[in-house]
Amino acid sequence: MILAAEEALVAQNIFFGLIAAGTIFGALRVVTTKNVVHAALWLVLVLAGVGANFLLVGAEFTGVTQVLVYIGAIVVLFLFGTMLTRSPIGRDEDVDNPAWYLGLIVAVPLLALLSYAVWDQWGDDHIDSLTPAAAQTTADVSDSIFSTYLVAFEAIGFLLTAALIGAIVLARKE
Amino acid sequence: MPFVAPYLDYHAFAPELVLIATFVAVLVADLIGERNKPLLGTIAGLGLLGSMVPVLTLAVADEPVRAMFGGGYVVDNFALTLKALFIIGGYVVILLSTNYIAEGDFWEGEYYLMLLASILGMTMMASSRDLVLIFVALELLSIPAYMLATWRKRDPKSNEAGLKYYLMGVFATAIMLYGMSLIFGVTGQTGLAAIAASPAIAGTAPVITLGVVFVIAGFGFKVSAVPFHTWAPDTYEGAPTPVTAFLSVASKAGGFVALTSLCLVGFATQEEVWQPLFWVLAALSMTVGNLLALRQTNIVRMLAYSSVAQGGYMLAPLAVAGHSIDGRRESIGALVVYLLVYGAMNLGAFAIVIAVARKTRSGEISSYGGLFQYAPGLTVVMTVFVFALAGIPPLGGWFAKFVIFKALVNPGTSAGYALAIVVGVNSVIALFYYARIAQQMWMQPVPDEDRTPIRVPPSLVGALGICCLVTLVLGVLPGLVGEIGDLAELASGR
Amino acid sequence: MLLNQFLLLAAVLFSIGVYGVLARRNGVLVLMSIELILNAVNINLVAFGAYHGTVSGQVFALFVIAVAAAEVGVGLAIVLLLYRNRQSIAVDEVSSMKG
Amino acid sequence: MEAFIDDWGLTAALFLPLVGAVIMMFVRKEDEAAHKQIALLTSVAVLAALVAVAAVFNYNDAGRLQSVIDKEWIPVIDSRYHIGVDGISLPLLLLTGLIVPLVIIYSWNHFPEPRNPKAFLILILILQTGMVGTFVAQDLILFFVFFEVVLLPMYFMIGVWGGENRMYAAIKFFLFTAFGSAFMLVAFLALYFLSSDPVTGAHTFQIPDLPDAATGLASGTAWLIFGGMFLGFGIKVPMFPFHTWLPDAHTQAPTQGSVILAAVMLKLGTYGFMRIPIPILPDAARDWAPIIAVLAVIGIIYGALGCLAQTDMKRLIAFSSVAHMGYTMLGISTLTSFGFNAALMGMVAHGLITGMLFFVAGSIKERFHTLEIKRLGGLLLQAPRLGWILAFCSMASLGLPGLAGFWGEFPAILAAYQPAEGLPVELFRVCMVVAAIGTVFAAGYLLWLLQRTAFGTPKEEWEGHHFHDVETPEWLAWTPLIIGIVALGIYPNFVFDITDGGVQSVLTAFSGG
Amino acid sequence: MSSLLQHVWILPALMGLSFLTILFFGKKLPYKGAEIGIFSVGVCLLLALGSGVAWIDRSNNPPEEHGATATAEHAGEEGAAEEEHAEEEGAATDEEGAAGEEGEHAAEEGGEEEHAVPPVLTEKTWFSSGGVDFTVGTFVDGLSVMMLIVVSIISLLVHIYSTDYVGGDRRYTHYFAFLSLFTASMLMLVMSRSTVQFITAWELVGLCSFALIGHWWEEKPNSDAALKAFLTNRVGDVGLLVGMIILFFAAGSFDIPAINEAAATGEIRHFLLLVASCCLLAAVMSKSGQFVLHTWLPDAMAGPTPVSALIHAATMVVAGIFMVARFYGVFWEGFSIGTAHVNPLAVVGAVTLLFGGLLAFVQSDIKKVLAYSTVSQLGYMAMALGVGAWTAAVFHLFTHAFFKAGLFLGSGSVAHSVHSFDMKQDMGGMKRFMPKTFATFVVCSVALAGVPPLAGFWSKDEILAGASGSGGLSGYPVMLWMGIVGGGLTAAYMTRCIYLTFFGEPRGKAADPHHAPHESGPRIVVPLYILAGLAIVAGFANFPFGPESIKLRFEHYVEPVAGYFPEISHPTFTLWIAVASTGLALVPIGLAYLYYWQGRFHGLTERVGLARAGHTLLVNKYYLDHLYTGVIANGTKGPVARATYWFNQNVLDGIVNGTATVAVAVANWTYRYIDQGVVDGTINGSGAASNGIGQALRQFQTGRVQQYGALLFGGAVVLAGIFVFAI
Repeated sequence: MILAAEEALVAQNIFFGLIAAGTIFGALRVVTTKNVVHAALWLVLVLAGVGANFLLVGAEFTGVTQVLVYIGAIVVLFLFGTMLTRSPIGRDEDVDNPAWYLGLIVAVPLLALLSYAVWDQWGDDHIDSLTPAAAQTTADVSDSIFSTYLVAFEAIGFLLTAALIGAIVLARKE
Repeated sequence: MPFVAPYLDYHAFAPELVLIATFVAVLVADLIGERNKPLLGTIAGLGLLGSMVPVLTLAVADEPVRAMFGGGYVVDNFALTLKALFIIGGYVVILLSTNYIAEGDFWEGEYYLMLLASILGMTMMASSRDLVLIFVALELLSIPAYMLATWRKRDPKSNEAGLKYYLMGVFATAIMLYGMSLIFGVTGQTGLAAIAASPAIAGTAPVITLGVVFVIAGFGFKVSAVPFHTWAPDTYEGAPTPVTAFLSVASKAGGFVALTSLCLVGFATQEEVWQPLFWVLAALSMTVGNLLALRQTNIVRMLAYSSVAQGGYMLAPLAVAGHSIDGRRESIGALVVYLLVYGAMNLGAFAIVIAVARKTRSGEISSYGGLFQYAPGLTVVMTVFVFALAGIPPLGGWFAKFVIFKALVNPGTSAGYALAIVVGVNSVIALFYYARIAQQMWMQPVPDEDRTPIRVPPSLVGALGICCLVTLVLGVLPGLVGEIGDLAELASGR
Repeated sequence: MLLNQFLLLAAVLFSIGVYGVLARRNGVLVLMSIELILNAVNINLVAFGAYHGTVSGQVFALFVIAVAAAEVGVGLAIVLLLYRNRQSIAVDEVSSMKG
Repeated sequence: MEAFIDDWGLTAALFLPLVGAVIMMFVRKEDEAAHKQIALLTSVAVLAALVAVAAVFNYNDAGRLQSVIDKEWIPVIDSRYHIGVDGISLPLLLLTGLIVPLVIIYSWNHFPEPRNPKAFLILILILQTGMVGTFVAQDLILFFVFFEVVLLPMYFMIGVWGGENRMYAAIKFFLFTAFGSAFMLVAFLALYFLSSDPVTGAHTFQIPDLPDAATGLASGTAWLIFGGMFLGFGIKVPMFPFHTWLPDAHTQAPTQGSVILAAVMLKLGTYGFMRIPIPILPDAARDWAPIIAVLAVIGIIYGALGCLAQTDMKRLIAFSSVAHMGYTMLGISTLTSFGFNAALMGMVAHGLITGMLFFVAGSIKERFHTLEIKRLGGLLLQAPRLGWILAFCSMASLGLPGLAGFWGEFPAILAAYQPAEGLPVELFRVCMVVAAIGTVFAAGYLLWLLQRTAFGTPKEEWEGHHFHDVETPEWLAWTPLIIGIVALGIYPNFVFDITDGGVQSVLTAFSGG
Repeated sequence: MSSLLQHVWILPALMGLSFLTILFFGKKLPYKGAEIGIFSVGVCLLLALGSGVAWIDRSNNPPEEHGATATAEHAGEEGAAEEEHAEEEGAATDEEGAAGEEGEHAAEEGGEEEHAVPPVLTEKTWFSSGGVDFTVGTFVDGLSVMMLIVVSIISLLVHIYSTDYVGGDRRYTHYFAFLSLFTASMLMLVMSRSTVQFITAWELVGLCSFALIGHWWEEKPNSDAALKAFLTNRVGDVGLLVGMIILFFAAGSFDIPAINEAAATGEIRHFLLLVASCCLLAAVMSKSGQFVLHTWLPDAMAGPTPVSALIHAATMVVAGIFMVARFYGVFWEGFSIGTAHVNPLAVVGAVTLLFGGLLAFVQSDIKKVLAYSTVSQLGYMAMALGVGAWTAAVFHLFTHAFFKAGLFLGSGSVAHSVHSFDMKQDMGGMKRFMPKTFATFVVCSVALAGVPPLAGFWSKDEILAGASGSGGLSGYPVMLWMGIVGGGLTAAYMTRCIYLTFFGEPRGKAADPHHAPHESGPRIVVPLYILAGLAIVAGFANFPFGPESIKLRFEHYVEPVAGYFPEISHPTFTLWIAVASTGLALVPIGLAYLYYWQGRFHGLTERVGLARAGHTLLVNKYYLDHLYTGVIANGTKGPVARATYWFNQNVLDGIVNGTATVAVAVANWTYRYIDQGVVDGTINGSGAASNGIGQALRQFQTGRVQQYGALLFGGAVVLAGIFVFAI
């Protein structure tokens, strides 16, 4: 891996390094912490990190959406879920499976495989996010959604409706 | 780049539009008042039948292929055939559900909404030729299904079924998405035709292989291929039986549709990867499914493993689909024929399970003892279904199996022959547990000596009638379905 | 920027997520781990979109975000239902059906 | 009239039973008399249709398919509704046509537990369709379908109306046969794809066209295809070592089932050999013939040994089928027209004789509620007519000249002396001698059976019991068979006349015969 | 008359009809069917005699050879197409020949050696299969005609005899039905034209034998004997089938004359003929009770005595001999009888004759004595054929039929009276109760013993002469001596038999005061007289001396002179052999005679000194017993005979019965371990294995969703890994 010559890129790379480190650390805490509420908060860190990554490659709209939807909605959902299910707010020794090692057995080879594959394919390929031609504006995104992906957009509307109705049915007390 | 409004062919969308209208109608009717409850099923059913109308008009229309969104959404004969399957299958499920839902303690209106949403997802899936669309359609058909599996809210088994189905579904989606992202990364395209046309995907690279395998693995969950099948028995057993019927037929068919269009259109050049992969999955599915089915005592669980095995048979033609245009035709035809026949016979079998459970309140195979003595009609019909599933002529299943064999033998490769032998051996193993059901019904005494006849509600009779008729007619005159299978040519997208 | 740095980050997140879904028994934590996985995919998609200079990656990612929201909603509903019936959300205890 | 019979006779014979069955489905279960009448009427109508077909059959041209119907059936797989008779199928068709009404007559007051004549008779009728269909089908797929159609009714017949261990026997029968058919189907398909019409290059499932189409097959492939069919048919025959389903099935089946099984169903396998793999794959047949011959003679001796070891009369008769079908297969394996004729004669004779033996065994079982040989004895004193009929059938079965059985056995042995050109003569001669030795065993187990059951004095446990002798339905059902056994024994040309032409035409590839 | 020869098929047809009539209507008839049988056999006898006359006529006036050959061939060809036609044509030609040439040949009786007498052949196609015509037809020559007559005579007498003997039996009607069937089959056998027909008839007589031996099947020993007879014969039948098949392929025909002709002219390789002959020999051994397959014959005595007389003495058991005579061309070439000095047939015959003779010594059952005697005499016949003395063998068959039938019927007469066959326990002194039976029995015995001038002497002498190699035959010296010794044995055991039965004091049942033995009725005695008469005169049929019109008439008429028959030489009367054999026969008879005198002497003493009567009798009886058994039986032959008997019962019979036991044991073993164990076990085992694997696989279905997830992810990783790194 050779760092690009341009200073801006150096800055970007440093920035990326920080974000990545934070994201990975956060992710690790999410899956290791004994405290469910802490896990949710660590998750916020990860989600933010991912959002930052989006910004880094110039996907502003997606980045914003990430923050709004995930941090704004999903994490709140998690917190509600945690409270509704009366999970212990503090430490809970009983959050892992007895067979937790299965996760390691699967995840480590998986990581190796994925890394090998992407490394093999893309080696030193660069993303030229700074060139304006490649910039993907929010308008482009919306054009795309309302032309090529129109059906998918409609479908997701129904998906959300159905999920809403169903989730209400399931979750409501009777 | 100015926005160009996409071309919309409303005729091509008509089936989905009718479904959406039905969805809205049921929603509104449900909201209006309690007294509409009994009507909801009827509305949903009528809506489904109504959506068959545009399917038929599309089928007879001159234009064989209607492509939109740059080939992302295609209505061809393949899509139409499967839409018809989803819609009719959905209709039968509604027939199965009517009394089940009304008599149990269920949320009726929402149930039909979920069902309709899921069916809508399937019909979209049949036309989807774009990774994004396939993903969304998959979620649209899956998420309501997760909830349907959990619909018997107070039954811990139903909870468990839903939880397992949901989690496994999400895991599989995750894998599939990762695979899709890799494919997208290699080609920069989401449209299947464009992916296939991309020079980047022509070669062999670990990442392509990884992408293809992950995508197939994701759908392998949907079609409950071993080793991604583990949810199936538990979910089938725990979910409300009509939902199980729905999952085992429609949802599985949805998975096959996606697999077919993905592999035969999108990954057409990667047959070196997916052919052997399907070979392995097919062989594993039928063998493991059958062997496990041998040991089951619960009929639904047994049917679950049986459907795992059946899924294996259906995967088999895909293992030889890439050899030639001819082989591709044969394989798609075989798969479609199998799906149609399988739909009829499996729905029928579940219909019987529902009917019998009305009296016995049990899913144990032993509760079927002596059924012939007090419910001869049901027994005969169930016999038809189980032996059709086993592939015994002249019941429908034989032709389905036959076309599978034919597709496997057609290319003349040793892999094809070997898989044909595996299918053959497995049919025999399968025979054992199918015959065991027949044995219980015909040859065993009634376990509790309770010989009160079973009252079968009309909607269930209707469902049984449809399934039985289809199973028998397709067995004797398989030419009908054979032609449909032959017509169901998959347009590679324009 | 290298494409791979994003991809590797995604791979790591993905694997951590996989570890999480397999090792955690608390239902809510499992759902959180799923989010890790989906986010990994999103990183991939967006990075690839940028790499190829197409918006499709972003659009795909947006759809994934939307779907993820729906999934989490449904998942929490199921976990809630589970809790209501069992007073526990330990998913590995939900094993009455097997074999 | 003739043209009408030519066009419709076979189709009528094929589907009349189904029509009868459907009518019966709409008759109330309690109305047993109506069921019996409908069933009998149907089967007699089928017999009439078959006799009509036989009447318009041109015996001078028995090698040609006659009464051919060739209509579209499943166009997508090139499979056609193609039926016809020739000299090979006609005798077996007539046998089927004869046996079914007799079985129904016999059933008149002999319904096995748990009775239910409606279901029982419907199954018999469906069975008949399958059997007739197999003998007339000229399309591989059509053949396969009918070949399989017989499975289910028989499965239920054994499983529902059978003896103690019926479920085991039924499933065993079912699985064995299905196992073979799976391989057979793959072989059929391979044949379809690998052969092509020498002129047009088209693939075909039509049996009459296949011998020409399959000439270009590589020998190894042909060998494997033959092997697949060998499994399918060999299990049905059954040949050693695939025979183990047979004793169980026969023993547990109700009398009617055993009779149909022995009289007709076993012939589906041998008929299949003669109709499909041998004419179509002559070279592979040459390679397989020695294997078949050796298995056949092993079957003869093995079946006989099996018989000697039995303590149950029905099981003994069942094992004797293994031996008898061994003679038939030996005849077939010679690949000579002589051997084929012998095999056909053997099939018909075995159908009549073993059918009769099972009838008798059934009647004994009905009277004594046991078939355990050591509890029987002195049948000739208890029910003299029944005893004499048993003696008669035993004699016929052991191949006494002058009765039908001999003409299946002796010509088969004779044919083995000089098999078709290209076959290992020495091996076949050894087989011939072994087969001839088998006749001693046949006499041994049958006479021993006779001695232990019919001769001597009744056992003490039966003292004071009165056993009614042969009753009217039994007479009605048996007389045609007995007459048939004697008639064919005295004038075997009844069969040979019909078969000769047909046999010659399927064996054109083996001019050596 | 001569058209009768064309239509001899009427005889078996008539008997077959009789069988069916008796079977279906017999019980309703006044005499329960016996009358039908007797009438039919009577007609048969007349027809047989008529055909005899016709044959003599034909022999004396043989038709033109070419004409006859043409007829035969022509009939053969035409027969395939048109059955009736062939018969008519054959008949027409025959009439023509007879009419046209009668005068011409009347004067040339002496020239018959040169002039062939073609047999009368008819043929029609029975059925055809695979291009092979299975023909049936009649093949009438001197041999067949002679057999027809013998069978008819004995059968008629047995029928008549049986009406009394089995009168009142519960299966009386069945009995007569089977007699008819047997007669029909036997008649068919002797006139068979084709080998298939021959096999058919051969099996049918076996069936009748089975049915009649087992006539009283309520007792297990009887059905055992029947089974043994049938099964032993089946063993031989294997040889018959194989032999006939070989001959069919060698000669390309089922036609017996054609086969013989092909064999005689050397068309068939010698090796094939040898194999075929050996195979056929097995059939002879079983059917005609030759050593080692003879053991069924004594057991067959379990059947009613008239049946023994008919089937197991006079007719069926000689079917094997008849077959050799019939296929003499084959055997002649196959065993090189004309040139060799030893061959299997002769050896088997010779061993059998000695063996049977020795065994007859130690029997206490009168029928068993006769049975072993039959074995021994059949050995003579086989040996005669083996040494090339065809005429002698056939002639002995002819004479033996009469006196052995007479003996059996006589023994039956005695047994009928005392209700036992045990000479030692239940007989003795029967002479005084049954003088007529006694007289006929003695006559027949003497004939059997070979005392001139009774029938047995002439035929046996001819055999021995044949073995000596006189008249250009190749010599068989060992056989000659065995034959002579056998003759002595015959006389001795018959003497013992007569002594035990008719002399001495009544014992056991014979002494039962409530049921004193009495002479049998006329239906039994008259047949005995007739047979005794025939035993006296039959020998003169082939009187070796005198003018042409008397000398060797039997040979002249019976021995075929045709292409299908090998050119054999004829033994000439040899004085020293005649003297030696007569002498050997007379020694034991002389001893008996001595005893007879002493018995009278003591009888006189008894009358004079009444007081000592009982004691003297006892002593003398003891003494005479001792004399007889000491001198004759125990002295020299006793130990031998006993050893032989031991060998027979324990080794041979043991083997025969043991074979059955072993077969069943093997069967049981095979069934239990191979069939149910290995073959079926494999099947069931694979089922169990499937179930077991299924059970094992269930362990993976733990019910824990995350383990499922691990499998899902793990599966994907493993599959992907495999495909990534392997492709």
